[in-house]
Amino acid sequence: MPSFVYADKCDGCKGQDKTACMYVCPNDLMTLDKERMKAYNRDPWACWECLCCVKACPQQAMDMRGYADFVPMGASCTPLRGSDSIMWTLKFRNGTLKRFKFPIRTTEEGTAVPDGGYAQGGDINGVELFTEPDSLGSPVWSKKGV
Amino acid sequence: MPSFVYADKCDGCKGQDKTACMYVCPNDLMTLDKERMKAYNRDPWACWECLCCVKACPQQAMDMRGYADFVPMGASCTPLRGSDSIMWTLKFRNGTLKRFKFPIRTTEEGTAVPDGGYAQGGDINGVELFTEPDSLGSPVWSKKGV
Amino acid sequence: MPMNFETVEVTTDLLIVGGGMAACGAAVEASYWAKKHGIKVTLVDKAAMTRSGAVGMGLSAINEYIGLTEGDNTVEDYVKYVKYDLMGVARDDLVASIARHVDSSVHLFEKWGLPIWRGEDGKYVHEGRWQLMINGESYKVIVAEAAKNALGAENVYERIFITEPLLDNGRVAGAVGFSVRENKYYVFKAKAVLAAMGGTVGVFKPRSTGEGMGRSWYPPFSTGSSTYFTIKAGAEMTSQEVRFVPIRFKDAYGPVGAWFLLFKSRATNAFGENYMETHNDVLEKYGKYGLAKPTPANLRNYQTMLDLNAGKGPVYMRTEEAIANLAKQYEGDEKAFKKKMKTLEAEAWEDFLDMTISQALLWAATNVQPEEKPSEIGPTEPYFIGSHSGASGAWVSGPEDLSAGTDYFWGYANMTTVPGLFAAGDASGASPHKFSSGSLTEGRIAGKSAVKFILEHNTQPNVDDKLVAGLKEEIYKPFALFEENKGLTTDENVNPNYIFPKMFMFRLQKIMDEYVGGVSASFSFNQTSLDKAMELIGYLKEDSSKLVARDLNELMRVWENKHRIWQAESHVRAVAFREETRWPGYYFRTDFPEMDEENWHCFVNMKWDRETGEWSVFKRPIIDMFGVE
Amino acid sequence: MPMNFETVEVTTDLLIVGGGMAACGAAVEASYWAKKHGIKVTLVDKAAMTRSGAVGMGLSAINEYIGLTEGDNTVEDYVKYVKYDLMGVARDDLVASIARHVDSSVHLFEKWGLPIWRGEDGKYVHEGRWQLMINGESYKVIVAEAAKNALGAENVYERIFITEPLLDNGRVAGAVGFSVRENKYYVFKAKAVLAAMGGTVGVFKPRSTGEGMGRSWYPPFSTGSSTYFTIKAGAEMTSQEVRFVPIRFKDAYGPVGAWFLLFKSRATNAFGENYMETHNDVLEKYGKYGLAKPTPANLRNYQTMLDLNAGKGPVYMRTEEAIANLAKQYEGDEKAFKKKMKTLEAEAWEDFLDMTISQALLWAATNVQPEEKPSEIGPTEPYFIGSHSGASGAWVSGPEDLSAGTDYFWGYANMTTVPGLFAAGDASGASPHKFSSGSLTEGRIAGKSAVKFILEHNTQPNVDDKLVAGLKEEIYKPFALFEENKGLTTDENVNPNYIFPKMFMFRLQKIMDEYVGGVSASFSFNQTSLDKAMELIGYLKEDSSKLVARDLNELMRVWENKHRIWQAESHVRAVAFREETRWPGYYFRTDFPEMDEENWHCFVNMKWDRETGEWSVFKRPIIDMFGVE
Ligand SMILES: Cc1cc2c(cc1C)N(S(=O)(=O)O)[C@@H]1C(=O)NC(=O)N=C1N2C[C@H](O)[C@H](O)[C@H](O)COP(=O)(O)OP(=O)(O)OC[C@H]1O[C@@H](n2cnc3c(N)ncnc32)[C@H](O)[C@@H]1O
Ligand SMILES: Cc1cc2c(cc1C)N(S(=O)(=O)O)[C@@H]1C(=O)NC(=O)N=C1N2C[C@H](O)[C@H](O)[C@H](O)COP(=O)(O)OP(=O)(O)OC[C@H]1O[C@@H](n2cnc3c(N)ncnc32)[C@H](O)[C@@H]1O
Ligand SMILES: Nc1ncnc2c1ncn2[C@@H]1O[C@H](COP(=O)(O)O)[C@@H](O)[C@H]1O
Ligand SMILES: Nc1ncnc2c1ncn2[C@@H]1O[C@H](COP(=O)(O)O)[C@@H](O)[C@H]1O
Ligand SMILES: Nc1ncnc2c1ncn2[C@@H]1O[C@H](COP(=O)(O)O)[C@@H](O)[C@H]1O
Ligand code: SF4
Ligand code: SF4
Ligand code: SF4
Ligand code: SF4
Ligand code: NA
Repeated sequence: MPSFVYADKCDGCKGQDKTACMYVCPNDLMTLDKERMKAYNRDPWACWECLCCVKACPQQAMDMRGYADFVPMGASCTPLRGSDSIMWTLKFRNGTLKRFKFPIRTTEEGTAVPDGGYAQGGDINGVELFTEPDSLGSPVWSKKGV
Repeated sequence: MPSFVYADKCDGCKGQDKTACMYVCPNDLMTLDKERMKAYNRDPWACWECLCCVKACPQQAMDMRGYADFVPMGASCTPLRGSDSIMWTLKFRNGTLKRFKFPIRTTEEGTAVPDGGYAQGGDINGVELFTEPDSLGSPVWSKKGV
Repeated sequence: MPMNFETVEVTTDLLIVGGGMAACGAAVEASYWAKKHGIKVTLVDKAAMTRSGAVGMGLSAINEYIGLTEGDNTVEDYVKYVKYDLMGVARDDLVASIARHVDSSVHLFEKWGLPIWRGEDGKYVHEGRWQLMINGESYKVIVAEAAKNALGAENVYERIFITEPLLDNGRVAGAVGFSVRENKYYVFKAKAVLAAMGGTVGVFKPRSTGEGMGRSWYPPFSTGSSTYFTIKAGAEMTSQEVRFVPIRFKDAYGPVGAWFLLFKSRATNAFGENYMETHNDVLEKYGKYGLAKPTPANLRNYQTMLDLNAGKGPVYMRTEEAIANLAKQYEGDEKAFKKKMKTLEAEAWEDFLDMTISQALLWAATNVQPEEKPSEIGPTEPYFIGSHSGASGAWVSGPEDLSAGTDYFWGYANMTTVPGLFAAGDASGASPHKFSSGSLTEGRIAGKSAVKFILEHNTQPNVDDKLVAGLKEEIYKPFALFEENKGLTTDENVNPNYIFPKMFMFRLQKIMDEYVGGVSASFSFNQTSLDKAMELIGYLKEDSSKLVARDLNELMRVWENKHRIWQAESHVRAVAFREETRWPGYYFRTDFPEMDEENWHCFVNMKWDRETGEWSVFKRPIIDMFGVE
Repeated sequence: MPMNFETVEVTTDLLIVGGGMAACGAAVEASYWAKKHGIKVTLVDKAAMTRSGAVGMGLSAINEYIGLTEGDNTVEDYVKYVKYDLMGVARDDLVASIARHVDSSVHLFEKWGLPIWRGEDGKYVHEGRWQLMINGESYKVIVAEAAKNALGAENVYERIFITEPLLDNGRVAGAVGFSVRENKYYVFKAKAVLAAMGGTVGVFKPRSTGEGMGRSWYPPFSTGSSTYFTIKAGAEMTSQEVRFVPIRFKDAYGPVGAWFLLFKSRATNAFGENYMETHNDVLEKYGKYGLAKPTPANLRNYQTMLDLNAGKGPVYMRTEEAIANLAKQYEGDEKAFKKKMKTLEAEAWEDFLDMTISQALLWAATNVQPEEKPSEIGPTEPYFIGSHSGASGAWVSGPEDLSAGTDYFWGYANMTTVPGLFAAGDASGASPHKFSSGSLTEGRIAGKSAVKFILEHNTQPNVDDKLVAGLKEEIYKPFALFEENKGLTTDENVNPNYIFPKMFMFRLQKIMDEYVGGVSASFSFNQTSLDKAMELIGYLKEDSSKLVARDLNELMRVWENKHRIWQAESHVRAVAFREETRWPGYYFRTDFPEMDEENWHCFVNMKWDRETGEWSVFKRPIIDMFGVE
């Protein structure tokens, strides 16, 4: 890993203004070659291998290959991220295969409500934050004697 | 250092088969871009900064700039190699200038005679090399008692 | 590059710079108070909030949770833990301020959708005393969603790299930056600004040399903007000497916390010795800090380094032993045993897959199964991060109820010494061990406090147009310089008249590595080497005017380096000032190898004067506020 | 890349592989005997002889000159110096064999046109006891000219990279390689072959990270071909554990010899202490070697490293003090003083300009004038070089008059254990301190000896056509692999199915650096770390089948790495076998930290079996041949 793009699978996110991989990369690495309508990682040396791009790609056109300068070849570690869970497929250098599935969120995409349903209130001059004390479940602590 | 080529001065050695810089580089770095008829250093990370190329360039089209990853900018160190001596011009970061001239050879180019004028002889089974003992000025040493 | 850049002006009340944990906390909190008081909140991030910052990849644990309601711990317990972990140097008020609210934020995370592990008893599963286990792959996605929902999409500016603060007569007035996607120069005018641009990576030479350089522990996109922004605004800084060197799984930097705390693993050296036992004696030298439980992070490092420096490495995390121990209780019951082993295996892999995917790949690539054989661990290179076990950042005011009447209070919680400029998360100093949850919480505190400041200073500061125009020219100068000079040589990569940001970064990293105690100097230095560092950093700063870029992405790299070098310089100045070795394991001053409690039980603070360009470095007292000594 | 490559066959009697100092010596000498006996000599060099090899940039000193005629020293004196410098481990016969002829070669250099400094008395100016000062900018140009004049241009093949030896039933039969300029595969068939392809650089991670990686002390184009070629031919190797770590001016690796010996400079640490004095006591542990004068090079390093490891660096060459001392005698006479200062200044700069130009630039770039301020020195990364203060290379026969009747003789001076395969210069082992003059001289000895071998085995060996065709396919496979796979991904730089030679080299360097005692491991290791190294080198060797290239230059980089990794592996096997620390300062085995004269006063030799692919590592005795104990 750095991330890479399979040439046959990438459709350049159908020529949209922002591709999914470009949109998401926290280090601004994924780039769309507009002539070929294919994306690529423009600076593998700066890639953190967070796989945000791989997880976001709607075509599963991306994967990672271990940093060539210290990771032995032949293994892979590929995510498939759904709306509530992620599935990982690990291939070992020696061929061993492992699969893991983990939950990723308990609410529907887009539905995170800032107050989390806790009672809002308080005073701009007080110590309580807007969901407190409800979200804390107890009064806000202060220095003894205050 | 690495070496570089001034675009306006390089004439691609007038389109000869081998350019002087290409001919000489011990690490095979200097390359002629045949379309532009200009040479360039194809892999600055592999350049030893021996300046063999710079010294060889008939157009004085080459120079070096300190390795960008540890040499502060603004200084230069430029050779001008003649047939019997070399002149160095050093410019310090703070502007100080120094010039040095050193001899490089005492004979005419091309005239190095293998035997150096020493008497040749000897026996393929003996210990003397072909110019010995003359070039040594004394008999060849051997183990005591041999 | 086309050379015309449109200027876009945005006028707001509160400007949140950054879109990470602290910024999201501020966005959620400030939006509430802003709506209530008719105030406008704008957020600007260089990346896309959904995955920006240190939590972008995910996390497998929440590292600050007090358990106040559960009655597990008190705020004072946490203050004590943190202060002792930092060898006595932390702000009681700031640590307490975050600790008293942090559980509230964690409860919000859960409501927003973050899966926090719960045991069969319904209680949170603790990794350690303060740490909760989570399924954190989408941690940042969820947090950013709440923040955006609070702000409204129209108030969020993404892919804009902020370069410089704007000031009006010593009060903050906004910030400028550039889009990394369009030819647009942005001028944000604001009544208050929150700096929350994270920590600094890449100051020191990394352990890896080639492509793998991106595999820093903390993200390569944490590039010192918080430090630069606050220093350049004229803010007083604190604890710039407190770098953080984490112990991590070797090469891919997978986390060790779960192994030490949850799996109760030991680490042993090449000779099978447990360095935490064999070097137990050295802890005594550090008085009450050395004897604290858990041992302060730097002293744990120190114990490891003693072995490594003696050539007793590699040091291994004994994963195979730990898993065997945990599964032992099910021996005899083959089915239960198998099930337990399966669970432990999944937990072990998830720990990496949630936050350091490369470590999982490295295991697969070297045929490592943690239940079968141990894996190597070791210290990384140094990082600057005020939110984890480092402490560098801006010197901020405590909250009124805790700090009033002391030198730690000047009116607004989390305000820096520059009126209107706030800091949180990695950007604020002397309040370590905030982690993700604490950073978000501190953002909330700062966000609320900034709204209060605005209400009490409700005028738009003046911004000098000429200055704004000058900054624009400065921002894009690397394009102009490249265009002017590129024709000089036949290969644009080697040119005596300019330097690319990549090489500039290598130059900085080499200086810091060799003279300021990076990996190849075994984290050691002395005054002579620091003087040499300052000489070379001086040249490098001069040469920063020759940085060039060929596209907007490279322009960002230029500015990252212009920011990063200030973190480097302030660090050198701070370690030079503190004439003792208080945090062996983070760094060693070989000319002052001992801890000197009498003279140096204090903060080292510093300030860069905007008028004169001069630095001053000075001491600030450590106040015991809650009887935690 | 077009995929058709012409096969060019060259049949000769003696094939000299390499065009450096040893090869040029062989060319000059062998041509004479060859002409006399009707034999054909062919030379093949990967570069252009006029500047190829380690002397291409020039040199400022000739480091082996005995002064036999002058009566300055005896051959035994040199044997003693060399053997003690290598802590007792060197071949008396080989060192003497070179020493007795070397003055003759130096005299030839002077006739060919090399300016050797002479004093007012007409005598050579000595840098030290064995070292002569020269104006050596064109040293290699001159030597190569003599060699070419001897050979005849038609017998010289330049720009052909030799990849593999050819054998016929255990006897050498030639070599194959490829042109780096044309699509031509070369098959050289010969009755005898001299391996003289220099030393090995780039096995260990360099100190520099970015562009400056090319600035190795020894040239980056010394890439282990000698080692690979001789091992693969089945030759017994010796002293593969004896790496060389020179002390050099920091970063640009300027030489220190002239400063220590000619200018009589001291070196002091950050605290002003002279480590050669303060650490004088450690020398006693090393018996007669430790007490030898000069102190063996590795022990000088060790003294420096003791300071550096204790955080007492930087260490400075006190150039300003040395120059002041030298000029002192002229004080009072202002004119003479000024003149002396001018001369000293020019000498100081020429020392760098003749052989390490980058160091001169670095001085200028940091405003250093050596008469004004000291400059930093320190150990480089490890190198493999049989001709300098290292000793790795092929195990060769001594000359009959010195070695007959001992285990050190098997018929032909400088022949390896493979019939017909000779080695000289960096390629031959256990005869260090040859330097430029000794390497050329050893080439002469080997050249003459090879002609003798040919005369006594005057049949052309058989070469299997199918094997030759297979080697051709193997050579160009990296092109094919690239073409087959490049389309898989959108960027050819990241592809799971292949690896580029640059990344491959980084991978090797990191393994060696961390587990086999490179810079970041402070030159230390132990059996556990060596085992890890072997595991990782094993993976890397497997992955070498996935190396790809895009042009002929990159194909050369592929093959350089395929060669280099054998130097790495043989080194690991040798240091693992020798269970002691004999050369502290070159490396430290932390599990066997002491010198063990009783068990390890011997050579460590090794062999790779062509049939089975198995390695054997074993001891060979050190014979005292001339009463030099
Ligand atoms: C990377 C990482 C981090 C952690 C861990 C492991 C790993 C591998 N561990 S473990 O070690 O213990 O394993 C933790 C853990 O498990 N649990 C935990 O709670 N916290 C952990 N952290 C620490 C937390 O992540 C950290 O404390 C917080 O994220 C800090 O928050 P904040 O201070 O907001 O920083 P940020 O990185 O999240 O956000 C920075 C934002 O600024 C933006 N930005 C930066 N520069 C900018 C500029 N010039 N202009 C505009 N925007 C600009 C960024 O895009 C980002 O939005
Ligand atoms: C680089 C360097 C070297 C020295 C020094 C400083 C510096 C900075 N110092 S100081 O330290 O003390 O400062 C010395 C000094 O001052 N005085 C001295 O006498 N010697 C010094 N050396 C040592 C000598 O140079 C050295 O001992 C000899 O050159 C060794 O001779 P030889 O073993 O022939 O190696 P070579 O590098 O010269 O030649 C190698 C040749 O092989 C070719 N080649 C390599 N691989 C090949 C392949 N696969 N196929 C075909 N050809 C293929 C090369 O092109 C070259 O022609
Ligand atoms: N050996 C240890 N003892 C106590 N706490 C630890 C240990 N290792 C890690 N931690 C803590 O566990 C959490 C995660 O650790 P890490 O993975 O090292 O970031 C942080 O709160 C650390 O301070
Ligand atoms: N990192 C820094 N530390 C201290 N002073 C600085 C730094 N960078 C710039 N300066 C000074 O700040 C002023 C403006 O610098 P600059 O912003 O680099 O043009 C000048 O006086 C510089 O010398
Ligand atoms: N301090 C020293 N004492 C004795 N000989 C040295 C010293 N330093 C270098 N030399 C020798 O001087 C020559 C050139 O040294 P160097 O520049 O280190 O390669 C070699 O023969 C070295 O062995
Ligand atoms: S997200 Fe996937 S399909 Fe879209 S441009 Fe990127 S790689 Fe191509
Ligand atoms: S893995 Fe992460 S850093 Fe690398 S390109 Fe993808 S999103 Fe960017
Ligand atoms: S030698 Fe000079 S003129 Fe000739 S191609 Fe090279 S740079 Fe150009
Ligand atoms: S300086 Fe030397 S290595 Fe670099 S390009 Fe020129 S000749 Fe080649
Ligand atoms: Na490095």
